[in-house]
Amino acid sequence: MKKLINDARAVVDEALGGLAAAHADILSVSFDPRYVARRGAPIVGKVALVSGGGSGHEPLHAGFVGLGMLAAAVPGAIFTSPTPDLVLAATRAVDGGAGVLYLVKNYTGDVLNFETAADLAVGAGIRVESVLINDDVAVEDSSFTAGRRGIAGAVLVEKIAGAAAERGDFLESVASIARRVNASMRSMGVGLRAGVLPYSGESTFTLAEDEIEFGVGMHGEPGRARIPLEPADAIVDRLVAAIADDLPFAPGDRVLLLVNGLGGTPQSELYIVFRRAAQALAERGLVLTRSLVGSFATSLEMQGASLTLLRLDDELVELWDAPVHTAALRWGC
Amino acid sequence: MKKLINDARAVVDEALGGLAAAHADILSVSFDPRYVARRGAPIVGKVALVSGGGSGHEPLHAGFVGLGMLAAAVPGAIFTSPTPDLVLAATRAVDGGAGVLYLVKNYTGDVLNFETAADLAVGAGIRVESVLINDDVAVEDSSFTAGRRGIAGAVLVEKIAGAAAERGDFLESVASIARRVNASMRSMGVGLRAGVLPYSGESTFTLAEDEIEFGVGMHGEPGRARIPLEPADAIVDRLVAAIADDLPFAPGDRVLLLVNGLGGTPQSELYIVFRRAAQALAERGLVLTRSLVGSFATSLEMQGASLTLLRLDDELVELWDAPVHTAALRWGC
Amino acid sequence: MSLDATWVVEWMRHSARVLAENRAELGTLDREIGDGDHGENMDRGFIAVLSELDAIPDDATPGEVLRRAAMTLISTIGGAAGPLYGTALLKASDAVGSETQLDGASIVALLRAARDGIVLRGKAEVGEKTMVDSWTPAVDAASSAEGAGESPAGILRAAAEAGSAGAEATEPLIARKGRASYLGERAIGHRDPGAQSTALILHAAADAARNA
Amino acid sequence: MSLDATWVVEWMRHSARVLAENRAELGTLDREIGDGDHGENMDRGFIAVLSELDAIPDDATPGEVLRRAAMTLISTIGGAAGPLYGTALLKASDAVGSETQLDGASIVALLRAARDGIVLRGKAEVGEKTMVDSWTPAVDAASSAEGAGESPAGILRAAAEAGSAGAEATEPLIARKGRASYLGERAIGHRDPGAQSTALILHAAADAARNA
Ligand SMILES: Nc1ncnc2c1ncn2[C@@H]1O[C@H](COP(=O)(O)OP(=O)(O)O)[C@@H](O)[C@H]1O
Ligand SMILES: Nc1ncnc2c1ncn2[C@@H]1O[C@H](COP(=O)(O)OP(=O)(O)O)[C@@H](O)[C@H]1O
Ligand SMILES: [Mg+2]
Ligand SMILES: [Mg+2]
Ligand SMILES: [Mg+2]
Ligand SMILES: [Mg+2]
Repeated sequence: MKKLINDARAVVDEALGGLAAAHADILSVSFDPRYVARRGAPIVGKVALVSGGGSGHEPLHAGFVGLGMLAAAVPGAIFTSPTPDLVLAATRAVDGGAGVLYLVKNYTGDVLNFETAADLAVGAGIRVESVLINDDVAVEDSSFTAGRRGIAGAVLVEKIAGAAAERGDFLESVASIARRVNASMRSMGVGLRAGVLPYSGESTFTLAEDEIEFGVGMHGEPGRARIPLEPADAIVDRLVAAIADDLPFAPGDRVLLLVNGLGGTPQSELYIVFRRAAQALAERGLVLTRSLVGSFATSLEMQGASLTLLRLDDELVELWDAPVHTAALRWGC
Repeated sequence: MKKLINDARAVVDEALGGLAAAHADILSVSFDPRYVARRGAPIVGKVALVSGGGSGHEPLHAGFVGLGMLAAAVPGAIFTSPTPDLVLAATRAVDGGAGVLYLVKNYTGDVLNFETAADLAVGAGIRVESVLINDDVAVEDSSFTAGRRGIAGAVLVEKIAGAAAERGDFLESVASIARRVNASMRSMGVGLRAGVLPYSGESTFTLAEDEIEFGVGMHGEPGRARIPLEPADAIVDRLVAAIADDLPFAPGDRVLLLVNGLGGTPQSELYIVFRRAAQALAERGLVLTRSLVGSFATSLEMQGASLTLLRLDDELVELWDAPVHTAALRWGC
Repeated sequence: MSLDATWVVEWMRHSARVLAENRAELGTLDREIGDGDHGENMDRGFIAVLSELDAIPDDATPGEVLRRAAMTLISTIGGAAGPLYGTALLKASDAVGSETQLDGASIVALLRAARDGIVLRGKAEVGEKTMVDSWTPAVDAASSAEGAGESPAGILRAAAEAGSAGAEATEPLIARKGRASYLGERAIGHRDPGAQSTALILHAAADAARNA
Repeated sequence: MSLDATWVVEWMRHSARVLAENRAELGTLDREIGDGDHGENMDRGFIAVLSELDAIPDDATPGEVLRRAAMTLISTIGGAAGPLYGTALLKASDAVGSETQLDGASIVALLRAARDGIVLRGKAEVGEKTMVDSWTPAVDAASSAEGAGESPAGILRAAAEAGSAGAEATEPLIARKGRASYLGERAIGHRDPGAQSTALILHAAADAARNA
């Protein structure tokens, strides 16, 4: 497959170069050490949210740096979580004295690197809390696995915890809201065709023309099963069942539905997915209260989509609606 | 290729169903006759912008219905401009007595159908003006062709003319601003891999693994030439040269740069393209004043991107910055 | 000998069938030098005409049938072909007025009006690789056949054959109208889809007259 | 017989070479049951170690070389492998303290500390299809070889061979740690990429000792 790139190993830096050029009003990019910081950071007295992880999931996380969301993002190499020194550099750059909250997706690499970074930051006198994001119900959370993965739900945690930080909540309070969002949401995705790793030119997995990966991870990791391609509505019904039964969501619950594209799926298909998902929620008595449709947590140019469902309460709705101004999400200002 | 769809012939309606479910606060969808109207339309005393064209280019145009942009969008079948009766129905639904402006991309089908619709609307006592959008420099505008095509620049015309309508300009003034935007902008795209028509399962064109279509149209129409795949920067330099030399843009000109994805290209690649385009503009002495990066005018899941350059003046900047609230573009509110 | 409204109805039915049968082929021709939708568009339009025919009163004139078919095509085909074929049938309807029996001269007038309608809307000349390249030789052949005293069925057969030849003759051409005009030399070797659908529709007209 | 800092430097150089040579293969293993980056990650990390080696003073102790390599790996590999290999070398450095000559017992202590560091960070047990499945048999084999009076070079060779066997033995396993744990039964038949890179690094250690 062909890509609009120059050098497979310069992809991350060059994309960040474009981000910096297009959004100088929102953020600035440090290339060495590599991190993306909100313009005007540090903001004295406000909790700073820092997230990061492997690259290849854009706009996650750099596209969510800005007012009402992240103070900094730390992009690693493609599919490789960033190293502790980079996380530390970002932490130092945005700490405004009120402490820093790490939002970490549950992958062994992310956990280990952010753990080390937190140790180093605390050693440097910075208050750090960490919240683990693990919304993917595709894989059982048991002692036989590394635990549930964090996928597109990260966007919801970043938005809502970011709003709490923006309104001036203390570190513990922002962390507890982030944990509440994580505990109240579930996600799952489906892959139709894998993305291609730029450095090897190879697909992260291979499916037959009539197969899909049900519960695919956002690095192309396997999910629950390979199943035959079905009409979108049938696939959505499977996803909704897996997600809604897990929390479980109960009739009357107000929910936010995120339909997330994995990079190579056009918007029309995301709306076809949304249509059925909204119907399926209504059939379960869930009250669709907020919506988000787009490609926010991608896997290179993978074809497919994920659904995320978040149970809302008044405070979460208020924080969701609060102004946000980032490269990939903007409203209220 | 696999798609997240149910029935190839229901794609347009089902995607609109999702759009309606996700954005009930912004718009409403009429399915028969099929059009998308801004919530609260008609707005008495305000000029109503109506655009439309074949489907398969989402979010164009339905994603741009809302405050500060379109009053209505009329989506045809995939790649097929809508029929006059639908345009007329949309026109009737949104006319607030101040007249309706048709924004028509220059394709024979669009021109003929909107022409008939305008005749019918005028016959029904509605004031209608039409502006033709033809920003694509890929194909020479000569008596030997159907003239320049309208591509992603349509988004800029819709945004800026929409802001003029929102501030209360008269029909002639909104039309003249739309014409000014069209005259001040140039676009061109490149295709790496074609999209697939849902009803036939066939690609709209076929390229070798080392070939790109330079100047591709947004229905997969051919451009200037098939050339070997090159690094992104070399491709961008070609596009910038073709675009900037055409108006021509002169040193000192303030410009808006739109890097538009064609549906199957991930955002990271769009930013790699943006990076070089911004450099190339600077080398020409052009002043990058506003930016937009994303997949706004697509061609199913085509891999590739287009660049659009618009020469700005104070009024266009002000109209660009004015609030907009649509499914695909939102700021200032 | 003359043809009546039944012929027009049968013409539309035959057209619908043959366009459905050739949907994929027209799509392929249009993918090669256009955007691939021509087969879908024509099929969708004529399926709608079929339903419309059911609603037409038994005593409708040929002109009325043509007008209702025209309006249906205009509101269901879309794209370039919709307005062009719609205008063609609208003008054809005007040409036959309220006649109930169409003789050879009327048939020629009908075809000529259809072609003129297309040229009026689309501004294409012969040789620009459009449906006009099928319509114009068809009109000329019809006119000659009528001059030679052929029956309406014979006139339509002559038109259809000339239309087919015209469609085939678009293959070596460079396009100067429509979407294929962007292709330049790359259009050479491909048949114009609209010229091909015109040939199919003209054959449908002749087939419908065979048993009339 | 004993090994000095030169051996550690050579070990790192050999590792860098063999990981570069096997970058694609490690990538493929990781694509099959992970995310495909392990070859890139290890190669990037050890290229950085090579530059770091140039900056190390001639009189550095083995422990110092190990510590600087560890810090470099931690700040360049990322992912799961970065912290794990980084911790391994950090703990290995601690284990040899300020010794300048490493005898057999020190070598075994070094390897054991490395393995323990990985287990400390990653919490994986033997049989969970991770790099631990290469490290642990290697440590055991090294310990036996040392008990049998082998030279440092012999100890390292024994470790390397056991490490290779351990890597191979991950093939039939179901993974319970790391990214491959999501695969369930589908992991069966695939070698763990981290166990494979461990085997390569252990062979590099033995090769570096050959001429020492
Ligand atoms: N200006 C024109 N005059 C006559 N025929 C035209 C003109 N433009 C296009 N056509 C015809 O329309 C056909 C394409 O129809 P269709 O594919 O349905 O519409 P679109 O080009 O909008 O996708 C062409 O093959 C050509 O025969
Ligand atoms: N908890 C763990 N304990 C020991 N080794 C682990 C653990 N998790 C992962 N690994 C090792 O790391 C390897 C993967 O490394 P790499 O691909 O570089 O990182 P990532 O999984 O973050 O992409 C696996 O093959 C496995 O050997
Ligand atoms: Mg990884
Ligand atoms: Mg078309
Ligand atoms: Mg067409
Ligand atoms: Mg990996």
